[in-house]
Amino acid sequence: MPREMMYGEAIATAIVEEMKRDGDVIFYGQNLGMTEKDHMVRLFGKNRVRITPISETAEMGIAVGAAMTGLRPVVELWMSEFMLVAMDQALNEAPRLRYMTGGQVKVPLVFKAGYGFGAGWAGQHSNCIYHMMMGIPGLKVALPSTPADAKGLLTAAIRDDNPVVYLHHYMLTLDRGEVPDGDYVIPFGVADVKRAGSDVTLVATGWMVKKSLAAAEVLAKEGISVEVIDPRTIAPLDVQTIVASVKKTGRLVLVDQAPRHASVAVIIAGEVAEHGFQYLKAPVKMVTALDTSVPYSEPLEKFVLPDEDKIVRAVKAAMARQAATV
Amino acid sequence: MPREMMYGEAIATAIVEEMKRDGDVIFYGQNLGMTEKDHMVRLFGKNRVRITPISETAEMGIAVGAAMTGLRPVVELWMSEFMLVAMDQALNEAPRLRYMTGGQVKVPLVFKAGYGFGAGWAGQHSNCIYHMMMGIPGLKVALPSTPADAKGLLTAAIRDDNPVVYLHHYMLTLDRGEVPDGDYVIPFGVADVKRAGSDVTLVATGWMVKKSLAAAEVLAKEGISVEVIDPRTIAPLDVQTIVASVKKTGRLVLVDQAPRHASVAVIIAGEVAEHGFQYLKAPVKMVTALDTSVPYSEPLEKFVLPDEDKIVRAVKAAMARQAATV
Amino acid sequence: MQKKEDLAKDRLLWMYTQMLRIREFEERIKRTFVEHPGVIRGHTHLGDGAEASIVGALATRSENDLAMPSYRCHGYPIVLGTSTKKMMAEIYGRKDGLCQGFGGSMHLADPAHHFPGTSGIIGQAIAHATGAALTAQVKNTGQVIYCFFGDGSSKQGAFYESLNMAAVWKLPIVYVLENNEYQVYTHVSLEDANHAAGDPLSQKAKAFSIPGVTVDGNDVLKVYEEVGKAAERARAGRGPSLIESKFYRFSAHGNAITVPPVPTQFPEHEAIETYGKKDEYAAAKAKDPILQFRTKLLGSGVLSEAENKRIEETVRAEMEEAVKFALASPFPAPEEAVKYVYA
Amino acid sequence: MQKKEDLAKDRLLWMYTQMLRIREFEERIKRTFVEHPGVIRGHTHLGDGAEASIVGALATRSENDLAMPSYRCHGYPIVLGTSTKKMMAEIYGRKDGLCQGFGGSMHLADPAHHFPGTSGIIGQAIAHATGAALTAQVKNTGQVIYCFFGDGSSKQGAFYESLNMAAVWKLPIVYVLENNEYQVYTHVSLEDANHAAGDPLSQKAKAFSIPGVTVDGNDVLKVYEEVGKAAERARAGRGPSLIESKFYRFSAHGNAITVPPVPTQFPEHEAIETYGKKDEYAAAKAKDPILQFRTKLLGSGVLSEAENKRIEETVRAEMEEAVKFALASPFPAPEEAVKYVYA
Ligand SMILES: Cc1ncc(C[n+]2csc(CCOP(=O)(O)OP(=O)(O)O)c2C)c(N)n1
Ligand SMILES: Cc1ncc(C[n+]2csc(CCOP(=O)(O)OP(=O)(O)O)c2C)c(N)n1
Ligand SMILES: [Mg+2]
Ligand SMILES: [Mg+2]
Repeated sequence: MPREMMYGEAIATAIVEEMKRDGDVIFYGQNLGMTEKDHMVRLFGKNRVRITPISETAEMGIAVGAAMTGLRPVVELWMSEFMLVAMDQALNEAPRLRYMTGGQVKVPLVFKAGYGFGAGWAGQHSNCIYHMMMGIPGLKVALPSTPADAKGLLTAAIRDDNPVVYLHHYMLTLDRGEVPDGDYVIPFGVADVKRAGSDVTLVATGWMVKKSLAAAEVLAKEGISVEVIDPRTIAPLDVQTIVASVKKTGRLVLVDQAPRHASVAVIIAGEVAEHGFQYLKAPVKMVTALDTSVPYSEPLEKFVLPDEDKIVRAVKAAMARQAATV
Repeated sequence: MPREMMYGEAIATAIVEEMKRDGDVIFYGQNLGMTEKDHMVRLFGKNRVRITPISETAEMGIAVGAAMTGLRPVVELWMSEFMLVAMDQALNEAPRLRYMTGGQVKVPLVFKAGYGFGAGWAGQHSNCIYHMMMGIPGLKVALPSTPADAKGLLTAAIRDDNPVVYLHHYMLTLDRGEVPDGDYVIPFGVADVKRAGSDVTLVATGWMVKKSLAAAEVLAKEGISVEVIDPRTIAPLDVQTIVASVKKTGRLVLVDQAPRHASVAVIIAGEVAEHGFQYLKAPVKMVTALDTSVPYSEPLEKFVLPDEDKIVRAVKAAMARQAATV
Repeated sequence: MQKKEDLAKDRLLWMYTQMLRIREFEERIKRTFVEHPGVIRGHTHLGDGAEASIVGALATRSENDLAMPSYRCHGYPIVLGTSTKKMMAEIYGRKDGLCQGFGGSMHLADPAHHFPGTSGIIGQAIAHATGAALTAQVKNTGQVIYCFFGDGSSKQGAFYESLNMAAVWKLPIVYVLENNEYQVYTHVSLEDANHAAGDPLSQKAKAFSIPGVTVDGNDVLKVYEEVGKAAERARAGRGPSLIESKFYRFSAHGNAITVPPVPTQFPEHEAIETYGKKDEYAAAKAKDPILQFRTKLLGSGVLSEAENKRIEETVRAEMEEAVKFALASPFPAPEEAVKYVYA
Repeated sequence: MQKKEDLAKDRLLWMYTQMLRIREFEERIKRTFVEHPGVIRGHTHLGDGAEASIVGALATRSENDLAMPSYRCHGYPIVLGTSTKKMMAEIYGRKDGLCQGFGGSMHLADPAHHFPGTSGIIGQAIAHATGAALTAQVKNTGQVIYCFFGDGSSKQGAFYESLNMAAVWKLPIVYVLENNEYQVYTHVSLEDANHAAGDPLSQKAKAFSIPGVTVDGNDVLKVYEEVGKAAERARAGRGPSLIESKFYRFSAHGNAITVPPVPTQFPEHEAIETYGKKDEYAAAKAKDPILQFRTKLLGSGVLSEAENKRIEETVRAEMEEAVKFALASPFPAPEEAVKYVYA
């Protein structure tokens, strides 16, 4: 029986359930489990739930070493940008060790962090840096947009025998949605059609899925039928589902919270230019953040980030464009 | 009068000339200027040429602080992957400080590193990680492919008032070419047509330019005229020149040493899907590294990386594809 | 630099006034969350409790010395002479803000007043400050850099790497480790090996063979004395020192982290909220550095009750003006957002 | 663990033999660059000079303890029981290599022999080893982790962050700082604040309030003794120690870095090539740990000249076999390259 949950709650639930299921799963990070009163400490004890100093390199590197030797660490990193001080561990250690050892070790771990703090967190805390984790063979990356996806993808991440970066969107933390009960696992690399439509394909992740669905609602009233697809994981990236949708609609709009060249949008556009070109009736259209850091003040921030209006306008522009004449 | 130089020599020359020109330029890094006998130390003294410990975070962070307060540091980082232990300084400090302070500071510095060690350096030293530095507003990134470009782009980088990541390709170090004498500055964001052609546009950077030119030579003999474009800087990225070429040729092949989703190739493909769609007669084609880390053994490494043959085959495939019928 | 015993009345009152200014500024910020909910966005960190440490340290400055703290950065520019109006306007996200609304609380900057800028990423600004000290050395400017960071931040690799390089190069910098016992919710005993073993955090200096001293950060004159020695050492070309300044953060780490439109505010201090240690908090409050300094100045006759009242009123009026100024300042035009990306 | 005075003849000869095996293995690698140019690609780092330090440390192991060194990693698995044939084949890039040709010299791994793998990125494997110690603690396996890294690597943030966490959590790990005086071309005096001040590098332990000891890394029994104490301490749940083991690297940092097809080879040691200090190099050679141990064993009658010759010959034959095996092994099939990306 599905249960309504907040996105944040779904994440916490997945961790608790997996820690109950598998004694090798441990959970640590900064400002976690300070006292015996802490919920997780009460459930699993201070051996498996640990507090760490502000030492991301050690936190992440220790996870790699622990994973190589038999644990399944879930590391709470809070904000994805904090990983930048230790990016080597995520990109050049965890995903490469199995390969370099000719398959002798596995590195099952989850680096969990929030991202996309579009609420006045300014230049160093609000960015979307997921593009850095793409194209790193050996690494998987999940970007859930709903409570159900949050739960199902985190469960899959913890059970995965490979390193996974699990990024949950700050702005969705309090959103509610139904989450299937029990063992709910969403396979990586399977995009989800969040809304079916026939005129145009719209692809987005995280918070942008919510904004895209809102835009689709507006557009529906104007007679434009939008199919909204959420890849859910960007590594692996389900290009096939997107191309199949483009085959149907002939039009593609991509929405992304990151600046253009740091976006998943531009990567999907590139893939479709190779694998879905023949289905396109009009140029691909991208709605990304502007090419600036994220400013503090509200009107500046709003100007920089994609929103419902910008999405609506982009879809209309894509609809207006004639088929390429070649 | 142009002078023939090796790529590595051109880089060294640019640093020396700029240090002579501007007393605020300093140069430091690991294993530099150990003794008074060192060429650079003799020229500029130990105040401006310094050796550092293996402390990339401090090395790069010190450069940021020094740049904020009036110096123009050039930091020798040797191999681009070493930056991963300190990526925050390159991506979340240097390029954001000007913006966050409302334009009150500037951060003129160069992070210089080799990359693409495709010669048995295996899993952690051979990767191309330049995609991480794209989409970071405030940051510029240069990838020279010839001695002349190496000199002109480094000179521009040192004179630039913004942080620049300057990545030179290891495999090109000993390549010779003519370098214009004197004050030779190549503006950022201006792609270079390395070979003019009319049937297909081929875009590549670094070592892949060399391989693409070799492939173009082979293809020319078979009657296929290839235009080879080198963006030279990937931030800013000169999409216009590429689109203009596609307008002429109608076909686009992209070559990149990185795995697909870490490539500049896929980003250019995405841009062309938006801005050059109407000119394309066939799907874009990408030749990138396979989705693996770089293996040690030669036959494995060869299998993974793009080469002349693979490029030739891709161009032929692009030529064979019919125009999209829409 | 004068000995602490020789500080003139003016100077002592200046120090006292700066401490009050910091406290009042932070009080006004905190009240903003109640009086004008939603005006302050993101994450804001206050320096109440740190007044003696900040003022004692910066009172040892020579004219061109720089201060480079962390994201908890309101106190320092106040002492350096930055306009509190512009600071308030920045934190309110306004056009007349110090950074025109681009930075906010965590990223105040005022290079014209020897305050080049800060970072919100732990430990990274320690390297920036070290770089500023490199500039001072390379250009032989005679400047000393004052670098401030927290107990928690001293566990970030950047701290260690920077201090080693500063020591090898004998850079003119003073590292002030502000040990306020907490990093967010975490008490220092849970994450620092020195503390866990009963040693002072200043012992980390041994890893760099530089002087390491622990000082009572609630005593503005003691801070003045120890930081002063370190600054003189630095200026004389003898390299960096590490000063552990011990005091207590009086407010919670920062305002509550909530997704808009949920209104945000300052929670209780973590000692109470997380650990239930009301006594610890009360004991710390009893050592309030401002109270202590006021008592001392009143006792020694440097300050009269009347003068104290006058100073308090002036400070209060200044910050009232700052709030008014900030509220009256317009928001930046949205299109401005694309400025300042490149120089 | 036995006291060093109580080590039986067998055990002493085992230690001596391991030292010879390491030396001979590295000699064969080095000769490969001359005898079979092009066979070894990329960058290869040798452990000659480190034999006493490696063997003295690992001789204190209990059966399931792990060794986790850096990229200069040939010596350790030799002691742990890894096949030198497979090691050689790996460095030759062959299918029968330890990692099937995927890793090469810098990334040897043999988890079945308590050698989980290495990293080529400075300092990062210190964190991995600390993580392995976390596994040992969480699972209560009784294991001790032996973590090895260089003098240069002790300036990377990962070192500091890892030791602090290991100290706070009292993890079962011994940190062996192999001070061979150089990081590539750089003498330790140019980049280490402790050394520059005339202090031992083991003083860094004070930053974590853990034991810090400096030992003569050319004396296998002294290393055995100090590392042994640290291992016992770790196993007893009393946390990590830092042992600075001082010895000298006899070969250059690694083979020359050249773009193919320029043939690569081992240059002269940096002491000579960069600093012109032939005397320093000769003095270090005179303290050759193998010579010293041999002299001691011969002197005390544990080893006879005849026995020595026999051991030397066995070792030589073993490494000759290894080279033959490696040369005879086929290259991996190109298509194999897509294996092992994901588990
Ligand atoms: C690399 C990084 N990790 C984590 C954080 C989140 N964070 C912000 S402030 C803070 C606590 C800092 O504590 P301390 O250094 O003691 O300074 P204080 O807040 O007490 O002044 C943390 C963990 C961050 N900003 N950067
Ligand atoms: C982060 C990083 N920076 C730089 C390097 C290049 N590098 C490889 S080995 C080495 C020297 C290491 O010296 P040390 O730790 O003393 O070990 P040794 O080589 O003497 O055994 C350096 C700088 C690297 N691999 N990783
Ligand atoms: Mg603190
Ligand atoms: Mg060394």
